[in-house]
Amino acid sequence: MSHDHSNPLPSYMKVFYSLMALTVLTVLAAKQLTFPHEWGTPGDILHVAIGVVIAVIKVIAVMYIFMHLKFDHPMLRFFVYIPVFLFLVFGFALNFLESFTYTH
Amino acid sequence: MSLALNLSHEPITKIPHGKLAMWAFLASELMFFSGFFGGFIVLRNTNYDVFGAGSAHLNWTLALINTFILIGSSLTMALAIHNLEHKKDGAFRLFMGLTILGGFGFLIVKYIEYSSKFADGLFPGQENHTVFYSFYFLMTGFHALHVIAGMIPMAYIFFKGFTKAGYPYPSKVETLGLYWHFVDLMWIFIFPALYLMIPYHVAGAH
Amino acid sequence: MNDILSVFDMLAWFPENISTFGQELDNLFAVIYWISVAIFFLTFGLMGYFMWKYRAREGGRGYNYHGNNIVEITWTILPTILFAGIGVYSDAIWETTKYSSKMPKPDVEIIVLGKQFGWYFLYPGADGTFGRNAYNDRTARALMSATNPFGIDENDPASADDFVVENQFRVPVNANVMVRGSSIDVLHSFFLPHARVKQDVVPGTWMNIWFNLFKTGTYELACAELCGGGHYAMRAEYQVLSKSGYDAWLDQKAMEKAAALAPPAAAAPAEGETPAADAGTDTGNDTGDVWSE
Amino acid sequence: MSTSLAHTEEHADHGHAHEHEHHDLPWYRKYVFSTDHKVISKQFMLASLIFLFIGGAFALMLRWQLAYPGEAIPVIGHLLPDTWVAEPGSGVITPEFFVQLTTMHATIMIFFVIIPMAVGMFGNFCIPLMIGTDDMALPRLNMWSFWLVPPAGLIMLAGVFTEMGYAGAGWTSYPPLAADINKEAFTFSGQTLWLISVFMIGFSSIMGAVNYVATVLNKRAKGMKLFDMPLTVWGLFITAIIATLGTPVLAAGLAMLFFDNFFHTSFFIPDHLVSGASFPGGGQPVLFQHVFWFYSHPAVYIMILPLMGIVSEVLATFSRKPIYGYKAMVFAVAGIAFLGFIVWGHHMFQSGMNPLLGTTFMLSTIVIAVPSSIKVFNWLGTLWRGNIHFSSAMLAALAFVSMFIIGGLSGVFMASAPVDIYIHDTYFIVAHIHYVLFGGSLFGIFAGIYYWFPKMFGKMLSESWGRRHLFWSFLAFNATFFPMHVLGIGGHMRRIYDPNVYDFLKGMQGMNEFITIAAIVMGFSQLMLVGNILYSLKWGKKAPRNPWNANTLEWAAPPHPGHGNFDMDITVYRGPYEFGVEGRELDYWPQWEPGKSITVHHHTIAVSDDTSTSVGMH
Ligand code: HEA
Ligand code: HEA
Ligand code: CUA
Ligand SMILES: [Cu+2]
Repeated sequence: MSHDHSNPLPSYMKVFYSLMALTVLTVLAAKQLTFPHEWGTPGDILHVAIGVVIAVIKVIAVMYIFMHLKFDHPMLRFFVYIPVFLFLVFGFALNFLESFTYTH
Repeated sequence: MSLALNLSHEPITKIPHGKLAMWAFLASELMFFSGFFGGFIVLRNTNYDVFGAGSAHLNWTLALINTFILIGSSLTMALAIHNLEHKKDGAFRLFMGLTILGGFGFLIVKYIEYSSKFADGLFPGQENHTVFYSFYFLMTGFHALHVIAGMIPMAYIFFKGFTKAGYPYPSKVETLGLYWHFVDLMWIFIFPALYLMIPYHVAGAH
Repeated sequence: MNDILSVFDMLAWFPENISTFGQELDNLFAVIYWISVAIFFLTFGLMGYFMWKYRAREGGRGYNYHGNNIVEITWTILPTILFAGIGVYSDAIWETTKYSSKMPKPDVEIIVLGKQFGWYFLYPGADGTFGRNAYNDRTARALMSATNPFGIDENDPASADDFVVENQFRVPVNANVMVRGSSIDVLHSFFLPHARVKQDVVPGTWMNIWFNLFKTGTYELACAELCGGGHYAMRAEYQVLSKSGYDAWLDQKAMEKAAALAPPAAAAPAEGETPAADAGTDTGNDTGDVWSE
Repeated sequence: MSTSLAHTEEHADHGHAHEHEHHDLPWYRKYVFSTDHKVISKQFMLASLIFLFIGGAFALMLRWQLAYPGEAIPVIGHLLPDTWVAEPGSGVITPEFFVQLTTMHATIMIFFVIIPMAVGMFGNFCIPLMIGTDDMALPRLNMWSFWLVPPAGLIMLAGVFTEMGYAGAGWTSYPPLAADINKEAFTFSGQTLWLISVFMIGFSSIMGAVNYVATVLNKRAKGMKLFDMPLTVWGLFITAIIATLGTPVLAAGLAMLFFDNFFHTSFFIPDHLVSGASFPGGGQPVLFQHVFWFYSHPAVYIMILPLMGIVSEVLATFSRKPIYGYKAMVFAVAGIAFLGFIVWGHHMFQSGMNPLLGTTFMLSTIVIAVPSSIKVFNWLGTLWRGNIHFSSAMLAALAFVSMFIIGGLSGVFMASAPVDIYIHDTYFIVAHIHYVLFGGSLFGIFAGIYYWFPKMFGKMLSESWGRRHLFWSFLAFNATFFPMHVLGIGGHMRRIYDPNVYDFLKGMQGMNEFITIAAIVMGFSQLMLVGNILYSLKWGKKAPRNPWNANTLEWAAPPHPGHGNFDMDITVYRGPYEFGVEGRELDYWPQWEPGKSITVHHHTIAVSDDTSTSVGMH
């Protein structure tokens, strides 16, 4: 079932190149980018945040272009939004897990 | 008599049944990996050093190669679908073949990676195993299973593509393509989570 | 017949309450109970009445009516208000019983470990402070073993008077008792029915449990989390003693510990030698509890 | 309700017409590996009824031990192998076997009886028929979703051949107990098999659910808008969404637990555990509980929402009245489903979860009672000014409503976290479980069976035996489970082999005995259901096309429809519950019958002259 009249090939290639570039970027960010060492854990959190943001951008590109979410029936987007929402709720609750009572 | 009945009409949403069900299944798959990632978050927070040391030990170059392979095969999959929809059978077969090749390439790299981990005694039950490697084998293992599961119908479609009639159902290939992109998508998260997120002090130590 | 009817007098079945916040818990239960009874009679009454009033009549017809939004909204909002009330009321009690930040300053501290199928209790002894052990020092977890479940570091002088009892423990009356609980194998649950206390103990984490008991006597501790075949028998007894009785017991334990640490020749505390504690509360078989290997 | 008898004959030959088409399929494609949703539905029914009896027998065995500790179980006791009994030949079960019975009882009842019945059986039967289509969107997938169930059941029951017997960590299987911390790696125990089996069931659930979602969205008959769907279909649809999103999380948790159990990884095993086997450590036991309840709380709504739909159906039909507040009912179901995903922590108030989360989960749990209240009040509103016929299905539905109220109210006690401190893991919970799951779900299933049996098998069930079955079940049910509230208030813990170990429980032996006797009565009452079904299959009256004069589309199909379901084109003209419409001779107005109407102040009034007495033949 073809989705629209325009030719998607250029956008496929664009997504492909940007995925490749972002992959390189995420590796570079992890390996080369340094925050002041005295930052300790916050620096690590920044690293994690950068990794996650890049991954999210890549995933959005894959879903919207390769998987046609952008062109298809809007209802299909809910098949992504709802799990993402539930994951956020779940992850939020889990982050409380160890905060209780290993007291010194 | 029942031939006259019009009960099985066009899908109301205009989305083919298989594709709609596949999206629902992918929602389900997202939740499946959400379970793993939820556990990953918790245990990483509580075993910060162990996770860092584990990550640092992994071979991220192999994983990077694998990322490129998967992205490439995602692209070839999209191109294969495009060509099948436009009845270009030759190009369809070419790109489908490349996609399958990508799957194989991914698995071969994975095999190399795994065997060096076995050699280092990191498999569960072996002496150097830690909870990080539990996650490593769990996530990459389930991901690899998904790759294998995707390659079986792809091989079938590929060989069907060589018959006289060609492969007649573009919408089924599109559905399979969704799945294949999802496998790629999961890897996009797994790769930085397992291989790249190394805390400084641990990274420095290695 | 009376036996059967007594089932409906539910509130009478609670075991006697002996803890300070237990009364609040019981009151909250009673409030929800009476609300439920009212709702029960309301809904069942209406249902029974409708069933009787609108039973099928010959040639009768149902009334074609699709509902009314004002009614819907009313019976959405009323329960919401009621529930919000229950929620707010409950939360206040919940915070006093479980929030670590709201727990009172402890008078007595005990460390508890569940095991399949029994309980260990570690007391700080006469000096009132614990030596180095798996609770207060994470690295001491390495010392934990089947014979030293608390991972007590015997080299720490503060550990010298710490003593362990098994399946029997004692607490003073009218004191804030703070229990830090954990487990050495699977999940267990520290359940004091009379004190309205329940808290799962999880291996690898320490739980803060507190209570303040106002009545002396001997009561039971049960395990309320399935932990294997012996779960049902994972029982312990505790005595709530008067302040003097409790101190006497601590003294006795200190002597026993000293005796046990002394060279074997000296270590033979005869039974019955215990200092006279509060009349009759001491069962006298404590020697079996000493854990000293 | 006799108007429809006239249609019996003409349908006999439609049935034939359909059979002819399918003579070419070999028997195993027709009865075993069939892709026909109705056959699959019957397969689910058969498998689940068998499991119901296995699970029930386990319950009665454990009840016996609680009532008469130390006495041999009559008849069965002496057949038990030596490893299960205290002393060879004594017939008294061991504590280990007791907890295994508890575990298997609950697992079977939940994963092999209620879910397959509520979702598998009714989902398969009702969805295509009630939305007026010929089959599921993906029939082949549907077939596989059934054929995972029997092997899963066998794998779980095969636990008995392992050294330690069945799984014995409760149906919640909390690690570290469920990780079998003293077991060698790479060996199978009952628990390992349990994990595999439940994983398979979960997979089957997901396969079924995605199919339902696709079917409901794509295959509704001409003219049927989403808000023209019967509440049964709504319930099943939303259930399918819950199953799609919840089950995989359980699967992830089971996979991790399986790794811990089989490979000795330590996702859930902390590092200073004193046990024979060595684990690398570093895990978090409470993490499993989060993962488990993230599925299993929504799962309790998986087990009740389809039945709520069915009960709405039955109440409307036999009160001869439209459902009171149809849209409110739909929104309530959706609300329950949504809230159901954010309350899982109420099972973990005492688990060592951060108490701050306890507050959050308490509030969300209390909120979830609101949509449930809406449903209850709307059911009562449906009875109001009806013309109530007390058929078996109706009695079962009324039992559902009343028992769900009691079960729901006991849920509100536990929702209040401080109250839960005392009653958590006591028989109060067991009472709640059975009021919602037996009094609710199972009675809902009975209602569905009594209601749709004529369409499923083309035969009428015996009404008098149906009433007898429901009367005895209802009575014995309450006698069994109501006193459990009192046991719970007395402090009686769950999953204990012998309460007499505790002094504070000594006074409750009499009640335990009473409960057991009632449970035995209840168990044997179920034979009336089975007898009724078997008898009616052979000797029952032939069913007419629309025996209850109902409105929904399945009644447009011939009794015992063949492959393809319908013998006429289906177009939907109105909502599913138009009973007692003014300006019509009949007190019902099927969805597929043409005709015009207007709505005046919440009433429907027929305006065309179409008041013919025909029941759907055009
Ligand atoms: C079909 C299954 C089902 C259903 C529908 C429910 C419904 C509810 N459940 Fe239940 N629950 C279980 C199955 C179910 N449960 C099981 C199996 C367990 C045990 C698991 C285990 O540990 O093994 C459990 C355990 C359980 C617990 C954990 C207890 C513990 O372990 O300590 C809690 C705590 O909050 C709870 C709460 C609720 C609530 C608030 C509802 C609500 O949805 C109920 C809402 C209904 C009503 C409130 C009644 C009707 C309303 C009215 C008549 C209106 C008027 C009422 C008022 C204004 C109050 N349940
Ligand atoms: C839908 C779910 C469902 C159903 C229908 C039932 C049905 C019954 N349950 Fe179940 N039960 C649960 C779900 C269910 N249960 C769950 C989830 C738990 C929690 C488990 C846990 O703690 O992990 C539980 C726990 C549980 C306990 C607590 C165990 C414990 O904590 O130690 C008890 C104790 O009395 C009990 C009893 C019964 C009885 C007597 C029945 C009766 O209704 C059964 C009646 C019998 C039948 C319907 C079958 C008819 C059988 C025959 C006629 C055969 C007779 C012949 C022979 C005996 C050979 N159940
Ligand atoms: Cu320890 Cu149950
Ligand atoms: Cu729940």
